[in-house]
Amino acid sequence: MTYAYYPGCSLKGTAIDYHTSALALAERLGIELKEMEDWVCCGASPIHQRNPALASGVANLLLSLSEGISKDVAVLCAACYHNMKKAEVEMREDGKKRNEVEELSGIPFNPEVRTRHFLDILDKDYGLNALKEKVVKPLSELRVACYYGCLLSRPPEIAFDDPEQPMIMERILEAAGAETVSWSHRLECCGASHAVPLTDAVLRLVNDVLASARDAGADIIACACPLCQANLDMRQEGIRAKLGVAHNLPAVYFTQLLGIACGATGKQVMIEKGMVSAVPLLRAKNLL
Amino acid sequence: MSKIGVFVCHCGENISRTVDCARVAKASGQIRGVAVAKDYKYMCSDPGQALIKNAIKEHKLDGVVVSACSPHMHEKTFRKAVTEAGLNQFLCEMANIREHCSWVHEKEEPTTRKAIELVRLMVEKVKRNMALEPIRVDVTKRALVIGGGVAGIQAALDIADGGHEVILVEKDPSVGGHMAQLSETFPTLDCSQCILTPKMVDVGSHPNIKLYTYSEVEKIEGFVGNFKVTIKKKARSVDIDKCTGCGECQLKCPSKKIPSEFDRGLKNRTAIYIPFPQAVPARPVIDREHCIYFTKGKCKACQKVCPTEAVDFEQTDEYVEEEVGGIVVATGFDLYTTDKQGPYPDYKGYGEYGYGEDPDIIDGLQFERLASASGPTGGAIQRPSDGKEPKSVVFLQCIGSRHPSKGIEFCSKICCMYTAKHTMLYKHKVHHGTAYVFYMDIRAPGKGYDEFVRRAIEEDGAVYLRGRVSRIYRSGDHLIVKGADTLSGAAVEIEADMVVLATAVMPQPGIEGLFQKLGISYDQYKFASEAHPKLRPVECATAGIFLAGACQGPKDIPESVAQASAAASKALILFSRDQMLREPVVAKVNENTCIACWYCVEICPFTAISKKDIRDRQGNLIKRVAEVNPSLCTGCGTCAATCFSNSIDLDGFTDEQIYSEINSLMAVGQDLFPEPEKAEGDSPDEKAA
Amino acid sequence: MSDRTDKIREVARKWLADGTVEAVVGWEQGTYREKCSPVLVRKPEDADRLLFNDRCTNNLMTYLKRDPVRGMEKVGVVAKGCDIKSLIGLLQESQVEREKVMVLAVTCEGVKKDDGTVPIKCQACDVNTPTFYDEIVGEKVASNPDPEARFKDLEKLDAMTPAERNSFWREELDKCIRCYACRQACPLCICSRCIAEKNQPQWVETSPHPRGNFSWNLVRAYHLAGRCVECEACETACPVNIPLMLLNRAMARTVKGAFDYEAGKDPEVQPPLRTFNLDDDNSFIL
Amino acid sequence: MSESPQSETQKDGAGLPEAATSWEPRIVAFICNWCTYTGADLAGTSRMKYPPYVRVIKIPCTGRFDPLFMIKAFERGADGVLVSGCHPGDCHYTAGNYNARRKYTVFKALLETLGMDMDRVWFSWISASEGGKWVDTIRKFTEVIQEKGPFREYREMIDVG
Amino acid sequence: MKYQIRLSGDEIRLMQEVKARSGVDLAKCYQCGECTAGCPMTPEMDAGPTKTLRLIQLGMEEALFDLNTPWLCASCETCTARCPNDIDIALVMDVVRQMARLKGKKIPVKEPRIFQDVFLKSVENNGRLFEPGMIAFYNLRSGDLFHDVGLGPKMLLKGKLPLLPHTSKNREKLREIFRKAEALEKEAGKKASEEAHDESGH
Repeated sequence: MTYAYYPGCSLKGTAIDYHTSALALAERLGIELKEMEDWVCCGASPIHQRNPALASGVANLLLSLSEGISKDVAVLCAACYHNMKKAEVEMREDGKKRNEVEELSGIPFNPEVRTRHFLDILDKDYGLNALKEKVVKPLSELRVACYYGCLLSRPPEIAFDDPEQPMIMERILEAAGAETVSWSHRLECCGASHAVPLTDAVLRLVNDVLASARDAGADIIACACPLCQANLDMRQEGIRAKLGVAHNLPAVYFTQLLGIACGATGKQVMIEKGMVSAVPLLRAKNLL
Repeated sequence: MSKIGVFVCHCGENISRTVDCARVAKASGQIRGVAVAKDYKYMCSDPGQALIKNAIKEHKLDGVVVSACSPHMHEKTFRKAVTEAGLNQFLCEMANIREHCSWVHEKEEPTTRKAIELVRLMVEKVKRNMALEPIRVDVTKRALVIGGGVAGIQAALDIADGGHEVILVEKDPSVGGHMAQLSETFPTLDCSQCILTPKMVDVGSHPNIKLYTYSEVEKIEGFVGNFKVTIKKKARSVDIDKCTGCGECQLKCPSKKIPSEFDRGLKNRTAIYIPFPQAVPARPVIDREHCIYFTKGKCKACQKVCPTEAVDFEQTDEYVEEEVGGIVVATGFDLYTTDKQGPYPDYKGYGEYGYGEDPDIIDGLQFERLASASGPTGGAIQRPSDGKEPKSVVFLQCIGSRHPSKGIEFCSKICCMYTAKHTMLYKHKVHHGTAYVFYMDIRAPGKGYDEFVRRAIEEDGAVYLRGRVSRIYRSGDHLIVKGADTLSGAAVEIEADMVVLATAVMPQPGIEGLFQKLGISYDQYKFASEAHPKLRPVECATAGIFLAGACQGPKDIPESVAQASAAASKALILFSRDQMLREPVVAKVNENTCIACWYCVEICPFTAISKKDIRDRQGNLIKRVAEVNPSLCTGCGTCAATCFSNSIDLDGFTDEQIYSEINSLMAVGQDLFPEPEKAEGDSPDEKAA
Repeated sequence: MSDRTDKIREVARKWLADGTVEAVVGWEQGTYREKCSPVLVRKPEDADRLLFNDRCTNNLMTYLKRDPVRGMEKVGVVAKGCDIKSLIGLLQESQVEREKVMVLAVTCEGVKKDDGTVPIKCQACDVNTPTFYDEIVGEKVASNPDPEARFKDLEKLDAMTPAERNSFWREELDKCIRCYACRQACPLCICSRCIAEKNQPQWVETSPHPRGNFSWNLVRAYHLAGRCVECEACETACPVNIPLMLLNRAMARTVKGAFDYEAGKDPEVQPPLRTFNLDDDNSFIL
Repeated sequence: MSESPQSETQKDGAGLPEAATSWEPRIVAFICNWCTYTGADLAGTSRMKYPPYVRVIKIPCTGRFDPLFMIKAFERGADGVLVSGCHPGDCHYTAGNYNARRKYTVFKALLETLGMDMDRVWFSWISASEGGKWVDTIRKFTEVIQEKGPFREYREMIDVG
Repeated sequence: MKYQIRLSGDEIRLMQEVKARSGVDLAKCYQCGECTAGCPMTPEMDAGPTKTLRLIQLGMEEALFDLNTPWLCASCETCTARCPNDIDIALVMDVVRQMARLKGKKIPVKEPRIFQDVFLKSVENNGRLFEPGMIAFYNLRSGDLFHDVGLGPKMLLKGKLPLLPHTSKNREKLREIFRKAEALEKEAGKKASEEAHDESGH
């Protein structure tokens, strides 16, 4: 199983732990994530906020880089996934759009190419039964709130599970022995695209998400997007300072939890990188 | 001494779970006048009914109380059963010990006691029940349809096709009503006249339909099945049997400047005129108010030119009588006007829009005429003031409607749809024009209706603005419309070439006079009232009178037609039997004590009570008394409760019956409640099954 | 006063002489102290028996529905404003035909009761100068600007607790001997057979015990609600002095408050229990 | 056939409710056939529960309700009387309930003037769909009557009589 | 007064321009409000998406470009996902921002615009985003020199911020796409206004 791997900028920086843990997990599962060469930034939200056509052009460039590796591009970042998948779907379904984008980017579109989120790969390609067999340290008694955020399933055309009630992350983490909680804010936006310019609004949104997870009885939040994780993790201190609410709720990547379940050490999944440390919790549950 | 049978049902366990049915039967057996009391598992089953029938014969019972479920459930079943055993059905009553007792109380002593008391109450009532016979009323199998619009036409055709004679009365010179004035119809945009005129022709030629146009209902007497109607045929001044409808008279008539009613004043007509080319009958009528001969005594141009000598200046109003069994009221609607002094004096006009005096501010029906291929402009959209094609037209919804300060609270229901249609018709004819619509809500609940409105907006580009218009005034060549769009929060000003007002749908002015003659009720706006808003929406409270179309409230064409067919089927149901049977729960007057104060006459909601003279053999008036018409009485009993000399009573619920029920409840002695243990083994013969 | 007497005689004489009426019902000098008695004058020369003074207390309208007046083609009746109220009541209920009655109205400053006191109806009279008549005699007399003053003595009832009111009435009604004088005197008790005498069913128990007395007086007041014109004839007639007008006035006050209706005012208006309004008070119904 | 209710009473001896020691509330409900009776049926089919002390007398319409029925009920020992029919605008006979409402207004004022305990006289509109309202009304009314005890004031009159 | 308008038939042009740029037909919007209901940024917005669309429908350009709403849009696309008429509202917000920029409108909230610019500048310069440099540049541009300054060292300590920018060999290709897109959007603006002109029949 080999995939063309597009990490994106965050995974080489603020989300290095996502990148590392995903590779550690993939290795244990026997999935090869082969990084595409000379990839560029997808432009995240700012790129389509400036010019929607530009976003599609850049996405087409990125899709073309998978050539020679695999027609399936594995993506971990939700923003990258969103930009690439949206462009891909549009081009496949709308000939006029495809022509425009090809013209703009100067690159032909290969309709065979599929943008795949790693969650989807685990669920559909690898399979939960196979995953279960690899679990050596079940995440027992760990109550996990699975957080999807907004970009993984919007617009609905790009979703790989029910766009309003996805359960894919729950299924996967439950296969690894975790207990997942049912909570209200699984799909609410954390405001990541405004994390820098509009911090106050973002504090409000993050606080709502954290409060919902906490009220549902979660020990920890699992994320599938570097922007979400960064926001949920780093903004807790700001929330304590500005809103007077102390959540102290670790937010980690689902790949980190799965990696641990499959026998990786804390170090191998960079579990220590979180601002709100998950280490004491995982130790208490005998997972570290 | 009465011989009553009491039959206590267990209803499986539905009753016996909380009520000691055997004890109820035993206690019932001890009530004076009860000849037999039995209990049984399922009284409504065949063996249960057989048990009752046998008991009636064996004990020669003169009354039966079935103590079981609600009478609303099985009263008919048991009344049928006792009839089969030779007992009058109205000597059977039900004591409701299931819905009102076993199901709502716990298993405890007072529950069984209550059941016993409920039986006792009914026993006392049944003792005073009378053998009654259903009331039979002969039915005249002919119908009167009032109003020749689409609703009246449909009702008349359906009844006539059902094989019964129909008298169709139309006040105007032709049938057709407002639908004949419309250009296209929503939501299909088919041509209104194209779909209506075949029906008009059918009405004119149907062997079962007797058509009175230019006629009005003068008087109505009688009651369901037996109405006598007097119809006034207004003098037409044309003998329609001689007239061939050639139209020569119209061409020669020198009085040519009379605003045409059909074209809503957008075109003129002559004094002798056929209202529109497709009129049925296609015969002219002389408008005597404007005819030069009738006003000045000289002219007769039409008479001179008439090849068949059909013009008859000497004609007078004629009165004919018709007997009918049922009546369909289909008098339709008219539009509210924004005039200062309109035909609806109770409602205020719109000074803020200039009281309807600007020629370029028109109403919806006028726009229909403008858009109609048969209209004054041949279907070209031209504004009335100078005939220019308007580049921007502003449509205003809810004019009069939903405007309590003008006196009207209701929604006129059809304006949202026809306004959307108007914008489409306009845009289809004036491609570069803009149609603006001021609306408060868009109400389009109908098959294909909302899609239609969305089409007007999305495909034909009508600009919908959510808000009302505060003022319209003229500024040179334009009308300035000052409104608002609450969605954007903006005050909106539009320079319009023409304004179309969707004015409220109102009953015909003065229609309450007819409703009073018919004895049917109407609401504050003079829309006719139905008997029940949900379950009897087609019938009037007065038996034998049915409603069709917009006389009852705003309705669109499909609704009017549907209701017309419903009204027709109601009439046909009435005509399906030679006689009608009615529950004999009716009021009766004690003539000895009636003092003719007429409280009952005034208070009866069904005008079922009239004043009767009692005379001796020589014809001298001895006294006057109230008299109930059992065909009209519905048995509400309001008269009985109102009469202070207690000279009127209600069969089935007489004062005496109700009093004995009250007495039975209170006159309870210990002996009526034998203790449960005593009940065993001690049962008197046959008292418990 | 004598002026009005003269004029009454003059009009009556004229009506009788020219055949306008068959007879005139009026008052004449009584035989007992100053009291006046009803009289039926049939001949013009007897018109001089008629008079009017402050002892013309009787309400002559009751005679309109009795023999022999009832059978007459047309009859004149001398009437004070308050008497005309009962005529209006009778007209509303079709007991009298307007065209058969000639009303000879007389203005009135108020009359006196047998004991010389002035009745409440006169103290708060609003029809000293009648407005409904065929002919009127006497100068215009001003009315009490506050006709509601007649409700003043209800205040003592209002002030009581329900229990106190109940025992007050129990005590008063216990006195009732069921002589039905109240009914006989009432111009608007028009039933030919009173409900109190109907026994199938027995609406009211006949013997004078508290339960029957309570029911009878309640029925009487209820049947007069919205109809009673407060002529006070019942109370005057009561041999055991039950304050019947307290009940009647309480009902009149209720009807005025709830339906804005006053009995005896306008023959064209429907009596309150013969009609309804969609927006009648609904607040007391759950 | 026709036996007057009076003779019935005499036959049953005293004809009065049981002695106060075993007192149970006696509530008489005059209810119209179309709305409240059907509403009470609905309470039954929905298996709602309420105390068993109410006795229903069915009338076709509240328009049929002569207030004197209420007096008769009190004369015969009722502790409370309820009159219930269709809501305004819903009358099967279009106007019976409006006419009834006028009678209530007048009769209620009369009872108040006579110092009757008005907690024992209830009026309500209960539609065919208001099974719950019927149950609530009967529960509350029973509670009130249970708290008040027997209608002593009226019974005293009866006893004296 | 921005909220007092005179309608003369020209108002449709704004809606047509949006359609030309986005393919979105705003005539379909019936103002139900579901976009505003689901928008996470509504509390910070002056108008909210529903009213923003309304201003476009009525051609209220001046009022539209004064709104902070398009600039506060977080691009979560909840509005698009739930719109009963399948209107891509998030795309309309993007297009409004684009139009404001092209028309040289004054932006009512500067921070998101600055962020957008420095982010894309960083991408354009390096081919990939260099987060520390971008943040520093953002702080400089926005004048909020110490924005999130506390987070930086902590992240550095955690090894979450790289010290040097990554670059990519495809940087040139990327820049080419940027340049081309910019040229195209200007051209599209001209075309849109011409089309609108034609359709409204003037």
